[in-house]
Amino acid sequence: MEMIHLILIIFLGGAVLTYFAGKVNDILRDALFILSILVPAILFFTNVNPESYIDLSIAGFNMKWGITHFGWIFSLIVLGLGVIVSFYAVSFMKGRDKVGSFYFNFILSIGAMLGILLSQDFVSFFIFWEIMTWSSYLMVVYNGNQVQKIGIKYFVFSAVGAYAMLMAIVITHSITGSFLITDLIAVFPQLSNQMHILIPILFLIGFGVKSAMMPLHVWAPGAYSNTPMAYTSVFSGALSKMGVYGMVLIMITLISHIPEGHWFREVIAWMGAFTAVLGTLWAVAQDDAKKLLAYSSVAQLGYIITGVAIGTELAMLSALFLSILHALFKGTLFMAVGAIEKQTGTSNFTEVSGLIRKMPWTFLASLMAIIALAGIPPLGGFVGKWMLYESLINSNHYILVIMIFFSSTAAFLYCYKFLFGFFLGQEEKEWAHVKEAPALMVVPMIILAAGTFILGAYPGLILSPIDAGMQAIGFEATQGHYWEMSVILNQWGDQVVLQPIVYAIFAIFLFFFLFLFFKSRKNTRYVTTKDISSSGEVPLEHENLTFSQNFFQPFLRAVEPVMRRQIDKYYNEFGRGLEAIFDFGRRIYTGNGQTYAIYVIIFVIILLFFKNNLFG
Amino acid sequence: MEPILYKVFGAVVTIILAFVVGMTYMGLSRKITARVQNRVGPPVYQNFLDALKLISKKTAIHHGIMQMMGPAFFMVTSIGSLMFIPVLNDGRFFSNLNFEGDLVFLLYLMVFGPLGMALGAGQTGNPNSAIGVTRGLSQMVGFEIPWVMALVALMIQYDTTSIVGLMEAQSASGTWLVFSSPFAFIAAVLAMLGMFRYSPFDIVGAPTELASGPVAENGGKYLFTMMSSNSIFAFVKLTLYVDLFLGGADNLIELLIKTFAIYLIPMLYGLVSPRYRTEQAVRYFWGWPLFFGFLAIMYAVVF
Amino acid sequence: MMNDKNSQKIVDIIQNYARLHSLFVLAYGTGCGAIEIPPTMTSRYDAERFGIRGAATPRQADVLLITGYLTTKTLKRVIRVYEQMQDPKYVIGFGSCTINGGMYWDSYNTIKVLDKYLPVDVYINGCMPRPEAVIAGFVKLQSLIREGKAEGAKLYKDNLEQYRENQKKVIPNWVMPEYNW
Amino acid sequence: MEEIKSKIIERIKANFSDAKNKSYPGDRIDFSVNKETIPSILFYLKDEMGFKHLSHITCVDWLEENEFEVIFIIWSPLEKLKVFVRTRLDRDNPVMDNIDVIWRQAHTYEREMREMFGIQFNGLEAPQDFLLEDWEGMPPMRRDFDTEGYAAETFFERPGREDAKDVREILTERSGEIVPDFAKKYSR
Repeated sequence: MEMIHLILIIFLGGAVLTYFAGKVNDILRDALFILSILVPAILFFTNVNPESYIDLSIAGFNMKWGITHFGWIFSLIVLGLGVIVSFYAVSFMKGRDKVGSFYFNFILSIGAMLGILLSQDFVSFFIFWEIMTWSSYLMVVYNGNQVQKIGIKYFVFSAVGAYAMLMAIVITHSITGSFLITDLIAVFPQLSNQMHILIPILFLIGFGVKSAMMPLHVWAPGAYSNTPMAYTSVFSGALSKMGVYGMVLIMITLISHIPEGHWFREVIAWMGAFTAVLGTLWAVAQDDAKKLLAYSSVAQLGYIITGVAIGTELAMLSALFLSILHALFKGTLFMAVGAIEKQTGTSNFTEVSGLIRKMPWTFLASLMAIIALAGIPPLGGFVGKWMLYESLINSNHYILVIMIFFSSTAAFLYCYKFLFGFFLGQEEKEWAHVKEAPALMVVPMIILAAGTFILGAYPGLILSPIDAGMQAIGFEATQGHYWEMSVILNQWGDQVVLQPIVYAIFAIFLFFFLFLFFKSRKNTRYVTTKDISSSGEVPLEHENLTFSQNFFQPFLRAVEPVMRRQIDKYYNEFGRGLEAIFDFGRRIYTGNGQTYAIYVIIFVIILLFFKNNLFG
Repeated sequence: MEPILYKVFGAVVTIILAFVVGMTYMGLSRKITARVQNRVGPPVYQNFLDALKLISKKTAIHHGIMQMMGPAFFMVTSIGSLMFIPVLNDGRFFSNLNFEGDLVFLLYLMVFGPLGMALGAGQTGNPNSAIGVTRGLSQMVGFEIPWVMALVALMIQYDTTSIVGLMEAQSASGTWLVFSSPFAFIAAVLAMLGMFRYSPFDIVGAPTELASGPVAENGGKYLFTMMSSNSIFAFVKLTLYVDLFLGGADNLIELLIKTFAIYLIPMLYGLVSPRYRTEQAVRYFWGWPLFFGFLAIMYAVVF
Repeated sequence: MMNDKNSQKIVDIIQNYARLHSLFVLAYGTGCGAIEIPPTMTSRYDAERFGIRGAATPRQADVLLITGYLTTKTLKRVIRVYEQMQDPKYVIGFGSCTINGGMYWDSYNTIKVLDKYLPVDVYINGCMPRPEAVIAGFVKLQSLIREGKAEGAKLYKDNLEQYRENQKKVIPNWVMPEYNW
Repeated sequence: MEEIKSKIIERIKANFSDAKNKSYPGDRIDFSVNKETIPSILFYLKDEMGFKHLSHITCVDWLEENEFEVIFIIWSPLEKLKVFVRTRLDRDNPVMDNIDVIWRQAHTYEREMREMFGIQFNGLEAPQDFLLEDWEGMPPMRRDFDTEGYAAETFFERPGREDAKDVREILTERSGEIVPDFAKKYSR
């Protein structure tokens, strides 16, 4: 039996087994759950070689499974994040309802994502895509609240994307007679001009929905915040990257004859930049951590889309690097929110505050993830951001640079809001009982956060597989031109040498931290956050001094003109318009026999009229 | 071993230089403010006395580990960015890490300090601190945009993103960038007004409204660290402006003259200005400075 | 070496020099005296030339300037502010009201003798003292610091129980964190 | 103006039988009523006669008659007239109705009077402390409260001002006014 079959079978069987094991024993179920993700991951990374394919034929369709070098990058995200989150999920789901179905969907969506990466033909690609969509949809409605609003939104958008993709696949088949992706790529340059635009756009709609591109992002905030946090890490970290994966395939391999700077690419890049700016602004306005991270995910995906659309070597490097980094830090942050929600019961900034002394490890992980998200050296996010800016400047996209820079500067606002809202500020009596999350939840967070740190000093570790993957889809080798193990360069040869920077930063930080820590340490004692200079008043235990309402009101007032327009509204208007049309249609059926008689007469008259006119 | 020691020695000398110059400039600004207001004013070395007093003051309390990390983060930014900025032109002295990072890197490093300090302020739990921080971050989003536009204009005009490269371009063409790309200079100077946080952009510390904002709970060693890192940071920013727009400096005297000339701009502007509200400050930067930023980019693209 | 008596003396001299030339003042504006502070600080009298500068919060301040009568209600806040200040710290009582009650000597809610409740280093008398007098008071404080005699904080620490007793006599509902530095 | 004044007095007297009028020159009208009538007469003045504005509520301590007098001063912006409504309370049991439903700002005055004179207002919902903090014993604005004695007992006194004379004594000496006995006792 081929290894790929085995892996997919383990996923499928593991999902079913885990679901039924829950009826027998909880520990058995948890163990099966972890094993059915861990074992395929180990098998995949040890026994599956890139660029070796197997053919199979089912029901007359020729299929081809195997992993490309390019897909291998994304399999790192999917399986790496999946394994780490699965440990977290066991602890997160302890004592909740419907654990079995959660595990089932979790395993299934990981398996489906790997299946998407493995499938080299459109039939299996589409099937796995649908499995992924369905399992994630079930996760979105897992909590059972707001199914109408959020679940349906997600479902409708996914369906629209899927139909667009299906249409593209059918068109492809009618032209090439084959479902293989490579065939389409080979044939594509000879197609007519219409097809050159139509096929990529249809695919883009399909992938753009998953990667939450600008006009198609409306489902994302609700869906991300409504799923259990253990899954949202995967949802935002890995599942949305499937859209990026597809988009790269389209942008690069399908339309590789469209030169850089073509209007098609420009439009996508601008859409990405708008996604980034608006997503960031909306994230700043949120008071709920899940919503904030959801909008932030949208914004981060905007950077990635921009990078993909620009399509130079450096831009691709940065987009893929940011994809991996985004999986790392957004995974950490969603897990941290999950931990806080589990320990306190809420994820609202206006309610929780001052957890730093109660959940120090969660804070540490969040701090590192936030620094990576903000793109501050020496952590990994900086490398991706740097490469994105340099690629934009080098390829003459000056306004895009400003937009992206604005978005990532404004990102500091919500970064600070996240840290301040949960961990800093007044320690209230209400949260005095809160304890640190269990080790099984904390350790995965720390591991992922440490990943961002290592990649900040040695981006070459992950850039070399990315380089291999990019060479597989037709790019030049980039090592030495754009990156070394711990150096990043731009097209003009300007460099950032990360290693001494990291050392220097740490030396300075340690020096001053120790100076502040040890100077008159014996005479320094800790005082509570109630012991502050508040005009001589002594705040009482129950008096809440936390500042969390309207946190960035002055800023939001300044950007108000942009915020006033919501894309949501347009969709709602559209939906309402459709409803009105349907409503009108319904009115035709009055239920009165006389009216129907009139309809028949009118119809006959019209027929006669036509007959006379056309054939008379 | 020896090159590393040599480097560390050079770095320490740079830091001391930056500290002394920054502190003296702060003292000078107090003196000049006083003279403008028809006062005698404190002596020029007043800030050194303040620093000495602050460090000799006992610090009996802390609100948690982040309160210590906040000033340390700020110091990382100040000294870190100092390491990447060429102090003198030929790079024989004080060439600490000048060739290891470029402008985009520096931009990011420079925003780290406010964020770190904001975290430290958040740990103290004083609501005034948090309000000050939100104002400061909002203002930062404001002035970063024209500042980045000016830098992007320079980068595309000279096809380099490194500071050293821009300085070489100036010495090669024999003219300063302030003349060859004037709009970028205007945008950058307008952004600098916000960066230095003098009036009318002193909305962060606003002592009368916010009880000095983020530093409200910090006295003694914390305040000392913030004050010294603030003055080092002032030197960093001034030197960066001189390097980018005024052709750098060949010797220390020239550096002092040029940096002081730049320093006078935000200071004198601040002397005659009241304070803005936050959204007014943000919108100020998205008005004329943004316009000049666009002009600069267009100018750079055309020429 | 560091604990050597002579070197400690030199350190003290240097530290005192810095302290006396850099006084961060927290002006607790009670009563009518608050209006005397702006002229003291601004152009005409210019206290900044002595290194005197306003501080916004007690954590940063060296000098607590009490500018007038203190009601029992305000006294509670002033004590709190004083205890939040970090060593070394000084108190200046300002105006007759802080010395002997002034015109409020028979009021039911103002205290009359401040130094029973807080260790006052320098009193400035007058009703109200003019800015010249205020500056004279600061110069007196500076000379006390130079001589090492401004030890109000030490006095407070040593006689804390007695001070507490006096304070609790006029402030019945005593809710305050411990003072232990 | 005199016609309007007399019209108002007539209307009030017709509606409230216990209202006693005392005439003053100028724009001032003065009624004394029983304390039970206070809410209704104020309501009537506000809603029917246009006295929209509550200027002040104050209290006088008539120690000799063992009564408090509470005075409401209200103002009509239309007629440019002000009405004083007085009522007397028993000093031993000073209780009256709360009127902050008629004018919200009455709340503040009532809290102050409660604290300074000890007058209880039925249904006044407010924290006990207003200007004083943790005050126990006799309310300080009552005339039988011995301020000087309290101050001497509670606060420290710095020696050196024993020979200082009371300003009021000097003033009475200068003006040659004869001070009544009760004033000597209480007015310090």
